[in-house]
Amino acid sequence: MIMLWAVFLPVLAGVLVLALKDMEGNRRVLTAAFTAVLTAEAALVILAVMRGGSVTLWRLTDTITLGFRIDRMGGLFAVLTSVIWLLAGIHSTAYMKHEHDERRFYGFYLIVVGVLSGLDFSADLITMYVFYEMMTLTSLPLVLHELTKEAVFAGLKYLFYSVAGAFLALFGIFFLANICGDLQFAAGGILTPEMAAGKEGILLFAVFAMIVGFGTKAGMFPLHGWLPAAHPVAPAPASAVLSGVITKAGVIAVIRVVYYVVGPAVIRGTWVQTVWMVLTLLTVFMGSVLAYREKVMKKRFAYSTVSQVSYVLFGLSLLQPAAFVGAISHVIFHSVIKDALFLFAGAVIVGTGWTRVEQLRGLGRIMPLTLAFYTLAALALIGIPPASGFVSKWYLAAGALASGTGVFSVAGPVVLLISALLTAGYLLPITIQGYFPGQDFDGREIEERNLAGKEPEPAMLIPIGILALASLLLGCFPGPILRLAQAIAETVF
Amino acid sequence: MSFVQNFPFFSIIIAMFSGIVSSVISGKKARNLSLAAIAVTTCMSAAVLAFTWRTGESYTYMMGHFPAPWGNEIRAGVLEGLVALMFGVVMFISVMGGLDHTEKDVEPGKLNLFYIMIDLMLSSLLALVYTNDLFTAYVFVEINTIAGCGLIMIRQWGRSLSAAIRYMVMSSLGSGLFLIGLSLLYDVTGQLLMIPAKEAVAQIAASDTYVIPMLVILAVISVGLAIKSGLYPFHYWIPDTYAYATPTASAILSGLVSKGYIFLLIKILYRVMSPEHLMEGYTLDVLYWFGIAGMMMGSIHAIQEKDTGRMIAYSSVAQIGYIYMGIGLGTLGGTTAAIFHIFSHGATKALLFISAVGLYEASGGERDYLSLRGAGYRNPLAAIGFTVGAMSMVGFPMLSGFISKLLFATSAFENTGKLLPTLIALAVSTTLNAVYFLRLVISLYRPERKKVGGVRRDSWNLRLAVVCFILLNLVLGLFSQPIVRAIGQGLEMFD
Amino acid sequence: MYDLLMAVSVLLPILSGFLLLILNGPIKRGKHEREMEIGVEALVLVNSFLAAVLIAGTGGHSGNLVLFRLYGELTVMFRLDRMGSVFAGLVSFLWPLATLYAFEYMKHESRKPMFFAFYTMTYGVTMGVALAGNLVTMYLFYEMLTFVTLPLVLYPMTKEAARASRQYLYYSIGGAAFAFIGLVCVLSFSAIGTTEFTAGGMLNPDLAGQRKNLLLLVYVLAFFGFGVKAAIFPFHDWLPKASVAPTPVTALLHAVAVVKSGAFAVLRFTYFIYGTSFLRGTWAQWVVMGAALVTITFGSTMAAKEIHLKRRLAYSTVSNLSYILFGATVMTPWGLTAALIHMVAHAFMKICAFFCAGAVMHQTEKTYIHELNGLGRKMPVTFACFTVSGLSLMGIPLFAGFISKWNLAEAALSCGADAAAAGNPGAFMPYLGVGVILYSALMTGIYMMTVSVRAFFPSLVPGGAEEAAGKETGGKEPEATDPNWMMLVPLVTFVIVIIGIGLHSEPLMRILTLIGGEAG
Amino acid sequence: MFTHLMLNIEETVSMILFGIGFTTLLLHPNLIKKIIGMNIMDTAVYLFLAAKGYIAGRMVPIMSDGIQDASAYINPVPSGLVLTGIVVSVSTTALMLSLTIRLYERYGSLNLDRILILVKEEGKT
Repeated sequence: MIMLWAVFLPVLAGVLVLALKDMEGNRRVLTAAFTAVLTAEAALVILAVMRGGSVTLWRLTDTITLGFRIDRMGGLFAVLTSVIWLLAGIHSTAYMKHEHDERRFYGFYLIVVGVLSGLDFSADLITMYVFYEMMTLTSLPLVLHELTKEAVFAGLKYLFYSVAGAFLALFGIFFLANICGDLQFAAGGILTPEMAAGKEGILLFAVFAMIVGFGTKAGMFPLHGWLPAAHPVAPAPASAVLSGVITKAGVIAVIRVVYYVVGPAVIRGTWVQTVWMVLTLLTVFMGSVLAYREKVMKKRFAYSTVSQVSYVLFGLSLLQPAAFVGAISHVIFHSVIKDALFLFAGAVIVGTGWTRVEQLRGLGRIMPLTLAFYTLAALALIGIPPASGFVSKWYLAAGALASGTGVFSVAGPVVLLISALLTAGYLLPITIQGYFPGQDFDGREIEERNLAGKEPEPAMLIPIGILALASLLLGCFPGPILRLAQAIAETVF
Repeated sequence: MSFVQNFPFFSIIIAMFSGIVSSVISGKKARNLSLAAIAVTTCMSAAVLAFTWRTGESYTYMMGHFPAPWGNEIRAGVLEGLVALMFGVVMFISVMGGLDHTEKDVEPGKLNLFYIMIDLMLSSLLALVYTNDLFTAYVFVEINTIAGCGLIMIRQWGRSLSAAIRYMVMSSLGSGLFLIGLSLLYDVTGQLLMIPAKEAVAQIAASDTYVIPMLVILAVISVGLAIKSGLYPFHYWIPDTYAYATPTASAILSGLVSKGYIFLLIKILYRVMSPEHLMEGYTLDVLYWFGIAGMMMGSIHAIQEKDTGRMIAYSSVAQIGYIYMGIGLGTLGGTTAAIFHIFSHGATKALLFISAVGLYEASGGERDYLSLRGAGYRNPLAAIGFTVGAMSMVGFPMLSGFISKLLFATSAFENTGKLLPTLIALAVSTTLNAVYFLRLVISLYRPERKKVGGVRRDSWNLRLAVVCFILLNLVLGLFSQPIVRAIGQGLEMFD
Repeated sequence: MYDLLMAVSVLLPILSGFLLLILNGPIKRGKHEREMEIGVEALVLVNSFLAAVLIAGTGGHSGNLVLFRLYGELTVMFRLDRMGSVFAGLVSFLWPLATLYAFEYMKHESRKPMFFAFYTMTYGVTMGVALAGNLVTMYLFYEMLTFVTLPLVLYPMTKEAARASRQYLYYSIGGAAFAFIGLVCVLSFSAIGTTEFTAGGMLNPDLAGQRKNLLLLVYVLAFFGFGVKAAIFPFHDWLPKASVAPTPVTALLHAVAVVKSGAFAVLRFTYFIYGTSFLRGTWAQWVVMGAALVTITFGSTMAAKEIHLKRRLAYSTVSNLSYILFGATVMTPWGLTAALIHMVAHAFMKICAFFCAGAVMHQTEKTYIHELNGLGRKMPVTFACFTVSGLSLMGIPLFAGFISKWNLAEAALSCGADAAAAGNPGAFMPYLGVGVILYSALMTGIYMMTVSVRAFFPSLVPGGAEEAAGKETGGKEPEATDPNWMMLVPLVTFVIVIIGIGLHSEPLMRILTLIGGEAG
Repeated sequence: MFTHLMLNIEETVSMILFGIGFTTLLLHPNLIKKIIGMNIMDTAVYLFLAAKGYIAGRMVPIMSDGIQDASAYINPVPSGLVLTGIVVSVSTTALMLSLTIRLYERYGSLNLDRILILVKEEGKT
């Protein structure tokens, strides 16, 4: 029952917010209710995950039932989602002061978290697909929010890519449903060789279609094009959750397909695995390079997401326990870090209106503390020990070396390393130029606008702080997370 | 010998004599006489039909008690009775429907001339239907030609005259070929009556001599009659002829005249020629393919045509193609279908011509189909008549056209080699028919571009004729079974 | 008793339509429009009630009612079986609602009696298609349908309308002409001597076996012939053009009654005349399946390109109709079931979408998609309905469209697996078909969602041309609002049905599976 | 071959004449010549028939000198046909001539092609 509340409470609350036009004028009540619901949601999710269990929602047809079942994997993602959502939500109460249509934003923001919980709790592939589509549609207004021409185009791009990906995946679902009958998740997969007898070729194609299809949400090449367009145009808190959490919905979908339905054994050593690895490595590399060359701050972060989420996918594609642990932990770490980065960007935009990287010179004079948090997160993302990114990358690299995938077991770590260098290259200059603007920096603008020392308000700063510190602490004490990931890995392999 | 058996002869004579009498009486009286003659002969044909239907066999009627080969015979069976009945009915309605227009179009003093032509036409058609003698057939073919020409040229405008002369030229060519064919046949067989001629031909075929002369005869006769009935590519006299005559004449010419020749051809093919000659000589194949070409080309010409009358006339070319296609199938079913189509097309085409006249009237005499816009509101009945005709032409079920299409198609299954071409030709031709007929129908119901002046309500008899033709169409479409059975029975009696 | 009811439910609307045509003059003069509307609505309701009684009473097994004999074995005969019940039920459910909508939509038009006369007649004719007990009857009503709907297409009387109606006629008649070939051929090879629909086919196996290729060729011809009404490529062009007609016509006739009759005829012809066992695995199956797939691809791509709202929806119909045809060409029991569920689902989705477009045209006279910016705020209910129908068309779960796509895809995959197991060279086609369906779903997303996004989230470009224009005239124009109840009731009903089928399709599916089971 | 033709000289000539007449009727633009062509064509057929009916050394089939025996006379049927044919041909010729006169009065030309052009022009105005 609690898990139902965890899914439907935010959805209902969101609909209510959208429906109640009177709340437009009453910010205080609105934000209070908003925060309260988010907090309740986080609590509910944690409670539900602790309780576990399963529930059947609805019989869609005589063969398709919709249902929830909480396992460790879903629970992990759900908790992560709801906590990050809460933090970004708090940030947004401050950020959205400066935006129009606040109520609409809150409404959809709430709905999406409910939908995401549903996605994480899904007991079978079809339920997950239902929530996956819902997520696309309900998160669309967040992308569109600014309603500039650019935002609308980006929104449509987001929609079309997502839908295209979903339908690609749907092909696989159709096929799997046809040969398996029932698509309940089970660790290690439900597909037996007899089911696919005679149809191996199409089975592999279907699995590949699903990986690419769900990989769309995770920004995997070749369907990554929407991500750099859509994330930056959204309001910063929305960008944060889009980048930090919603991309992970693609990841969990891929995990569910590969490790819970098809089973890693089926694709190990096939062309699917090879192509998948190639695609992820390509994405990792390409994302970093593009991020390095990008001048707009949010876009740079978005490209960074492209690259980083593909670390996770690469880890998954190795089909190896250690890499799997690395991937799972990187999911968590990247969510935390990327949220911190985007929230930082939001704080900067609200505080200064600056959006391009070269404008950020001297930022240390304005918001030194915020910039410090940023630096912390950046270091974690690059993977400097003992920050969190290091742990996950270590496991990824170790897994790759142990995976026995021939050239990829070496190429993988190399690409990761190059990417890490590039990450340093595109993140650290902000810190450096922020604190050390150099001799030629006149700083007149800061003077004129009286910006010096103006840290963002607490509602913004605190979430950034929490996330940044978390990115450090999780790296220092990764034990619980790693244990959990290992436990999951043991079940799926 | 039953009294009824005299009726075929009587009906020919009545029609002819009313023509002769008409030459000395006034136009009005001639008109009444003509109508009466048509009515009486129609009733007689019905009686003949009933009689032969009951007895179940045909009979020959010797004129003046001269036996073959000198005598002159009439033969009547179910089929002859039926065809004569249909011709009579269509003719009566056409004449009745066009009464007013005839009086308008024809010079006052010459009205009786027109009705003389009608009477002659009737008598020659009946004679073509009933005769059992080839040379008599030739004579009546010529009478028919002359009467037809007279009907065309009675309307004194340039187009009618030029149409008439073209008609005459083509008809003369056809008659000439037909005549030389007869002469050759006579030369080879020494017979002019159909039944002995058939025996002689069968003997010749059995002895395997005179192969080439027989083929020539068959070809010459077929081509001669094909020219006269306007089979593609001998069709080019048709559009002007049909389109520019007075309504009655148009309806009769398009509905009946060419059908008389076709019926004669069918008779010659089945009652004189031996099956061996038909099959070996590819004559039927030639007719078949020309028929199909006619179906296509007639429709294509019709699509290019803007003048409504000419459009309908070109459609006749296509429909005659249907009939020849049916004959060319060379099966009993094909011939049945062809004969049924003679009826169906007679009823439909006459309906189209008559109702088209109503539409011209409502559009200030304009004949261009674009000028007929809105005529459907100004003259609803004529437009409904035209629509029904058009629907019949495209084979709408419950109307006569559907049944003939159906018969053609089912009969194609009897001839495997021609099955697919027939089916596809039917489908394509239907589509083409739809293009030009329904284009016009749509045009009828669109609002007019400018106010049409000089709208004249048409007379009651035109309307009555339209209604009658619609009913005739429905009857042929809904109660075709007995008619088709009668045709089949009649064809069996041929042998 | 029920047998007679069949004739009544077909003839009542047709005769009333004629009556209305005859009364045209008095109504125009006497201005008894209200009375006419009430009369028409009452009549349609009564007829729908009769249809409901008929379907419920017979449970999908009525006797044969021979009306008259056209020629020989060709009788005009009604018989209601389960599949007919589905179509009849669909039509009789939609008609009263659409009529209600039409009254409001046509409020300001002239020549109303004529419009409603033909509108009502079409009801009867469509029922005739549904109730037809043999191929001849079906052919008869199929042809009739062309002629009674023609005046409705022609209704605006513009040049465009005339052109559209001409094209509609040519295509339909041409299609019927080719279908006629099928009719004749079936008559010659029938095992029972008539063309009566028989679940599982009625060809004489011995005779048919001898002329297999001929029969297959004829099947392909007839498929395209009947398929013309279902807008199969390359005979689809009439459908987008015909969207010049008033929206109630486009919505009900060109998204449901007429085009579904075409699809229905194809289903009948495939499953009840030829029988799938004769066709399965032959070249004919792959040819027609290929045609359906090309149409799906083409239709949805063109829809995405089109900028006129109604034409876009019409192209969408083109593609969706071929989903049904694709289901038909799968030629398994499941294929038939899937085709039927898509027939039902698409009927509701598309009529809903068209009615929304019509509501927009009615309230604002806007017809192009780029004009719709921001209208979602002013007409929220309308656009919400539109969005639901769009999502359903895309095949998002929880909406009706998902159920039908699911079944189509599963049926196709099973078919492909069977064909592959049999070593058939065409086995890749069903798999390709699933891919094509998904491609089309994506295109559906593109062409439906852009409209919704535009309507609800107009881009607020400062100084954008349209925005500026809107502001200039904004003061003078009456503010656009949702239409009144006569339009909203149908819309909301459709949305409820779409979601209802999406959530709880089991009862419906059970019936359809039964149909598939007996006919496949 | 040639001897065959020479032996059947009447048939040969009649066929040649028929061809001439047919061609003239079909192709010659002048109406009068068309009519002449038609007459030649008909005459050719009569010649053919007469030749067929003729039996060398016999009498015209008109009872004369009281000879009752049929074998004394030639076949009467072709003669009858020829007579009938001539009647028909005369009437057709008369009709065509009258038509020609009408057309000449109206268009001042005997050339059918020209007349047709004139008719078309007349139709336009």
